[in-house]
Amino acid sequence: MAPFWENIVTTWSRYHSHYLIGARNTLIISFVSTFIGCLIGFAVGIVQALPDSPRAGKGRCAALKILKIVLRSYVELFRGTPMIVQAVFIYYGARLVAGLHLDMWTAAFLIVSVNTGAYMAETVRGGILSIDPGQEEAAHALGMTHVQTMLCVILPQTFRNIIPQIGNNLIINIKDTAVLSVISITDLFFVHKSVSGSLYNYFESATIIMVIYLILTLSVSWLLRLLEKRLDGKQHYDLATTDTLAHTSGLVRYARPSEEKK
Amino acid sequence: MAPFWENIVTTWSRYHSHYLIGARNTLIISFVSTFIGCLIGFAVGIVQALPDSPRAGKGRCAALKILKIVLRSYVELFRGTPMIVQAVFIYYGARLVAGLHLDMWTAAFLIVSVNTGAYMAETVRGGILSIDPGQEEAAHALGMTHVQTMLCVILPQTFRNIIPQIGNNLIINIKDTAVLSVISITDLFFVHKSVSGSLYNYFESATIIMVIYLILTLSVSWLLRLLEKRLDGKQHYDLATTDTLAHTSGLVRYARPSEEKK
Amino acid sequence: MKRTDESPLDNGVRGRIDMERTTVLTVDELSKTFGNHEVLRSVSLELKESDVVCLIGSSGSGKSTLLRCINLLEEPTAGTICFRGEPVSRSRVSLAAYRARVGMVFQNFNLFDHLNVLNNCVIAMRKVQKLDRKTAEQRAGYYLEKVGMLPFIHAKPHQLSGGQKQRAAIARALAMEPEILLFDEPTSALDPQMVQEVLAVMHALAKEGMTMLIATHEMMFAREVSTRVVFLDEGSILEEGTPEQLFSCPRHARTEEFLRGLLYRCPGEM
Amino acid sequence: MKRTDESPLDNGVRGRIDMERTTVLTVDELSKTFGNHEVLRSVSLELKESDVVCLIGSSGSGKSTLLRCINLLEEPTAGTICFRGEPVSRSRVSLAAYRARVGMVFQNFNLFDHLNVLNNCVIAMRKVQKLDRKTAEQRAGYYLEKVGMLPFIHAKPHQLSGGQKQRAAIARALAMEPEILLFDEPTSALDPQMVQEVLAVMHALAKEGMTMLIATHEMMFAREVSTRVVFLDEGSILEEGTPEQLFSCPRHARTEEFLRGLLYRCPGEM
Amino acid sequence: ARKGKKLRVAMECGYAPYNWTQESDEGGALPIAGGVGYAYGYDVMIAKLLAEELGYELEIVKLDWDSLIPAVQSGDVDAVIAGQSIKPERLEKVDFTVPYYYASIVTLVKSDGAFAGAKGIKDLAGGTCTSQQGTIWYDVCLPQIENATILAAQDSAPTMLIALDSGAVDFVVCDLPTAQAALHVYPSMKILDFTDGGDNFAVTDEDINIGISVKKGNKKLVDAFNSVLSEMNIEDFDAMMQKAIEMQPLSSGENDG
Ligand SMILES: Nc1ncnc2c1ncn2[C@@H]1O[C@H](COP(=O)(O)OP(=O)(O)OP(=O)(O)O)[C@@H](O)[C@H]1O
Ligand SMILES: Nc1ncnc2c1ncn2[C@@H]1O[C@H](COP(=O)(O)OP(=O)(O)OP(=O)(O)O)[C@@H](O)[C@H]1O
Ligand SMILES: [Mg+2]
Ligand SMILES: [Mg+2]
Repeated sequence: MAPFWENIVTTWSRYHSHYLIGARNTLIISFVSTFIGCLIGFAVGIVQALPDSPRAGKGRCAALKILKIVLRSYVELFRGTPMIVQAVFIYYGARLVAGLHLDMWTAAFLIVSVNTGAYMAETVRGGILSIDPGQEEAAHALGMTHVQTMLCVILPQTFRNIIPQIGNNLIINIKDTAVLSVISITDLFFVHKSVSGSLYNYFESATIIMVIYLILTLSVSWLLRLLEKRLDGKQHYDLATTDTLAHTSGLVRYARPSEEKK
Repeated sequence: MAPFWENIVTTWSRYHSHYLIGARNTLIISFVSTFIGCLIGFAVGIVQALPDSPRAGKGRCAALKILKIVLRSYVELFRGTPMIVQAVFIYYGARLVAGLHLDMWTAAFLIVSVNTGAYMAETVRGGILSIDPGQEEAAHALGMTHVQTMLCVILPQTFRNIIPQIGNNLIINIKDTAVLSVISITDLFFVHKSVSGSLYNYFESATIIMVIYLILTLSVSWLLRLLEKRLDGKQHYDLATTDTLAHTSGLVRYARPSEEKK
Repeated sequence: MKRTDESPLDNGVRGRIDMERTTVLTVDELSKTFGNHEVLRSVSLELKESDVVCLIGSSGSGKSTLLRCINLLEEPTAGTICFRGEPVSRSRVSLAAYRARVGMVFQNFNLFDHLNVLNNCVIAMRKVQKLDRKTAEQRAGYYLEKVGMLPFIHAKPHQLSGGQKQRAAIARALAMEPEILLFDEPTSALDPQMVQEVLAVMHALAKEGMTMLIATHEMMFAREVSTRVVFLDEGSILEEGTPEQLFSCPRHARTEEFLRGLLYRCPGEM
Repeated sequence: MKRTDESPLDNGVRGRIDMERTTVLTVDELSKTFGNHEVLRSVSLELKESDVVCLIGSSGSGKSTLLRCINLLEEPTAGTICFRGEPVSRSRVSLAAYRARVGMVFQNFNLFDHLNVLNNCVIAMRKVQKLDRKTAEQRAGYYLEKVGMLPFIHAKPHQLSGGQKQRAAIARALAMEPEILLFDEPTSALDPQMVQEVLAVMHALAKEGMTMLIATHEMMFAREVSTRVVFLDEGSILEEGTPEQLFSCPRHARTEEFLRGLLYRCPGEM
Repeated sequence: ARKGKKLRVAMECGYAPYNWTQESDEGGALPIAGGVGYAYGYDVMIAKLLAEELGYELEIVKLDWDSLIPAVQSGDVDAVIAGQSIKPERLEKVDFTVPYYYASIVTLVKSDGAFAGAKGIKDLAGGTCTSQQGTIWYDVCLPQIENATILAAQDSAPTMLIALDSGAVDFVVCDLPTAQAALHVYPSMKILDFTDGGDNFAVTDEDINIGISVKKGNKKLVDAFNSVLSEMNIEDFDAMMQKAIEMQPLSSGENDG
């Protein structure tokens, strides 16, 4: 096994800059796309959660229905087909059929975001389902619109619950950017393929990228755990003292309008 | 574009049995592995949710801690590295180093299950987090052990909430079985690769597999939506009539033990 | 006895505006069915400005459902609801506007789990009434102080006791300064002392002309606070009248049976 | 007045076993701190067989926390809890066994959301007490009938009214036939008639020798049901005694202030 | 004594005309072990020849390109016949036979493209190009073009051709058989062969020769293979390749259509 470790060292010393560039590309694409994908997922989630009640006017109701069908198709289409094929169709297909020249980076961000968005939409749907309906009722009773309810009440709670899932998606993306090699993006896995394809040192090169992948994904896991902890906040509250009260609530300064009138 | 559709028809008529067998393999592996993966995920989730309180004895506490670390490493290792590399290491690496000859199908189920399990473990963790802690307290107050609480109270509720996520995982698996081509498993995507490599008709073959993938994933989505509906149960309850009461609760036959004694 | 001194029945406001009071809320022939379970049967109700109406009735008689229907949190099966003479529109925008003018305290509080007490009160003021943070916090502080919740403004709901949650929920509804308040058992988790304080708040609100509809099990609270009591039985209004009338000499046998359960009737009858 | 006829103070049981009653639960110097907020301060309490002790105290005084500590749902910061003379072991197995012998009704009910009323009652009997389905259902039916919940056995918690949830929660705890029952405001969502019925159930249980610890805001309920009343103030026991003693002539100024809030004191004082 | 012994040979079965998958055993194709369909092509012809001469029972294993090397290294297959070129670095990991084909390198352009008239690699300067991953074409040839924008390599021949067809690149570099296969599908493409012009890609013979790889140290098998291959010459190989090109499914597909 000694030559195995030796080979790893030689491979690394010859190609480390390639691996590092690949890792950088992987990281950039997966982070940015996961972020955009989350936004898409939340947006789609909000619309999907809109009740198609007969309360809204006929026209609005029909429009909403169509929008929902469109979004549902988007989710099913992008979730349902392999990203690598989508990449070929979007990048080369658009060029062939419509003469549309997408920049390969634009295409990369687009494809991964749109895919993540499709998965996130389902994740968000599940997350919304698991929030106590009483929360939504309370928000409605206070006069919030559906969008306000979602943005201020439901999604913040959903967000905290689906962080483990966002972690999953980010990690999936870190690995799935590999398929972007079809549109000429050099990601970490692609570097491994090139190196092992020319040197025939599959196991050595694979060990190197596994370590890099693990470093990336462990950092991501760790960061998200931190975020979870922060969102959970302090376990105990501080009793408000008169000082903070005077500052924040300013109870001295407020009087009911009706009292003022008197 | 006419030749495009014509080519699709010729490709299909020549290779349809290949596509169908590929789809069958894809379906079998992804269904079985998602099922096993869910079991793994739930099992890991239960253990991870065990409180490492100082209540248990010192020894048990340490054992639990070690088990948790092992499971956490499992999750991070398998989530964190590309499945294709895992496949090569497990199938060829085992052979190379330990002389272990895994059957390729066994290896396939093993690899996909273990990967799904790692993702599901995180999903389940998120799902458990989103269940009202009052549910767990109530179960504990009734004298249920942690495992009983999990199996009878928490996981059934978690399960319903993470169905969208299980759907995501199943769909991911339907597509990710593609990497098993490195261990000679002929899945749908591998058929596409062979056909497009033999006929140089990438777009036509890709269109065919996209349609097949969509049929598979739409069916899966639809089945899971059905399951969600069934689990949600009837929206309204029936008032129990005296008939059903006499049958189910048998109130006539029960008397407090203490009363009986008298 | 305190009651006779402070009951809104006898306070100045009511006498002053008496007949010219405008109608705030009209519930007309409201019905609600869950599956084949008729929960509300043709309930009609009118609330005029500064009315304080208590809904009483046994568990499951439909009190909460009635309040929730008024707020359109449940879609009524039949019947109409008019607010200030206009039927409550079903289009989404004006529905939100209507709800902003109707305050509600839920039986199970429904505080926002992710926000602390202060932000629970502030959020709707900022998003719905578009107040700036400072004004909103001042107003929230004012009402939180009234229910004795100022020390707990930084606590999250899960860190509060039952009574504290209830008071926070009351403050949240009050802080919106709505035109009518729907209370679903607003004192169920409160100790007698706290009940007195909430009662004082409500009296003050009533004096200022606030209209209130209160579902409650505390008959003595109902007696203290209300100008009218409505007895709901199996989804229909069986009897209504002034508290004196209803508690002292109920007209229906069912009402009497219900009130017989009451541990402590009015002193005169003991 | 009903009270004098039925109060457990005067019923046969208590007189019969009087002095030889065994101690069921001892709480010794229990303290609980959340962060820097001292919620319980050296609370000591002893419950003998067939004792019915009511915990009263203002909102946030620590009643729920005390009950939850007894059940070890909250880890006490200091102090010990002994059940039938033995300190409650902290190993997980015997903890579950201990909890199975101690029933608890939560302030916010905590019914299992995914199970209907019947299964809510049945599940612990089957899993913890290993009863077969039939026996368990019969027993559940018996207690559900006592609280008038038989018609609702197929309903899921979210379909129930507040009072119905509370009654289901009571039935669930009773059905386990524990040796001691901890009730956290068991009548907060109930109408007077239903309170009477629950009172009757508790009287019956007390007659059979059940030990109960009840946190409540309904002073009259406390008065009716309890053999002893404990007044909790800011986390410490300020005063305890028989209901007569405590309600009629409280020793501390704070107790008196608390009770002054009470709308209706015992008739004699009105 | 070797009679009946199995020879497991791995290839992609998706790289016409070297190897491809077809629906029947027409023309002498062999069933794919544990998979679907039949494999044929130049590589299969060579494998059949070797097995026949050496008395093996031949089994064709279909594998993804990425796992061909791990498979032969771990002993899961005995040999890989998949158009691999023989490079010194590779010889450290596996053993190669003598060449079984001499692949001349050509440039593929679109006939209406800006580089259609190129006469040598100088004329390709400044173009955008790519080729297949892990090949001499990508690693050695493309860098010789001045100012070329070399996009990341493609992982298969079909996507490489799509890149050219869609206009994402101006030209690709590959070997003659692949280019000839491509012309069947993309009639708008054109092969540029600089072999005679003198301004060709500078490659060693070693570079362009493709061989059969076996597990490192399996001297016996290499020798056996070499004993057969050394009896053949370039003409034999070319004749076989010609036959493969004629038989490849895309040719017959055209005939069908
Ligand atoms: N979503 C629902 N589906 C089916 N039945 C429901 C639903 N919500 C309420 N009910 C039923 O409607 C009836 C009235 O419920 P409601 O909550 O209005 O009672 P309530 O008068 O508020 O009682 P309580 O005093 O106990 O709170 C109950 O029998 C309840 O089971
Ligand atoms: N998890 C927690 N973290 C911090 N503080 C808490 C937590 N749980 C309870 N408290 C605080 O402990 C105090 C006592 O709460 P507890 O629920 O015991 O009161 P209680 O006597 O039951 O009141 P109520 O009658 O309103 O139910 C309250 O001030 C509450 O804010
Ligand atoms: Mg109610
Ligand atoms: Mg409490």
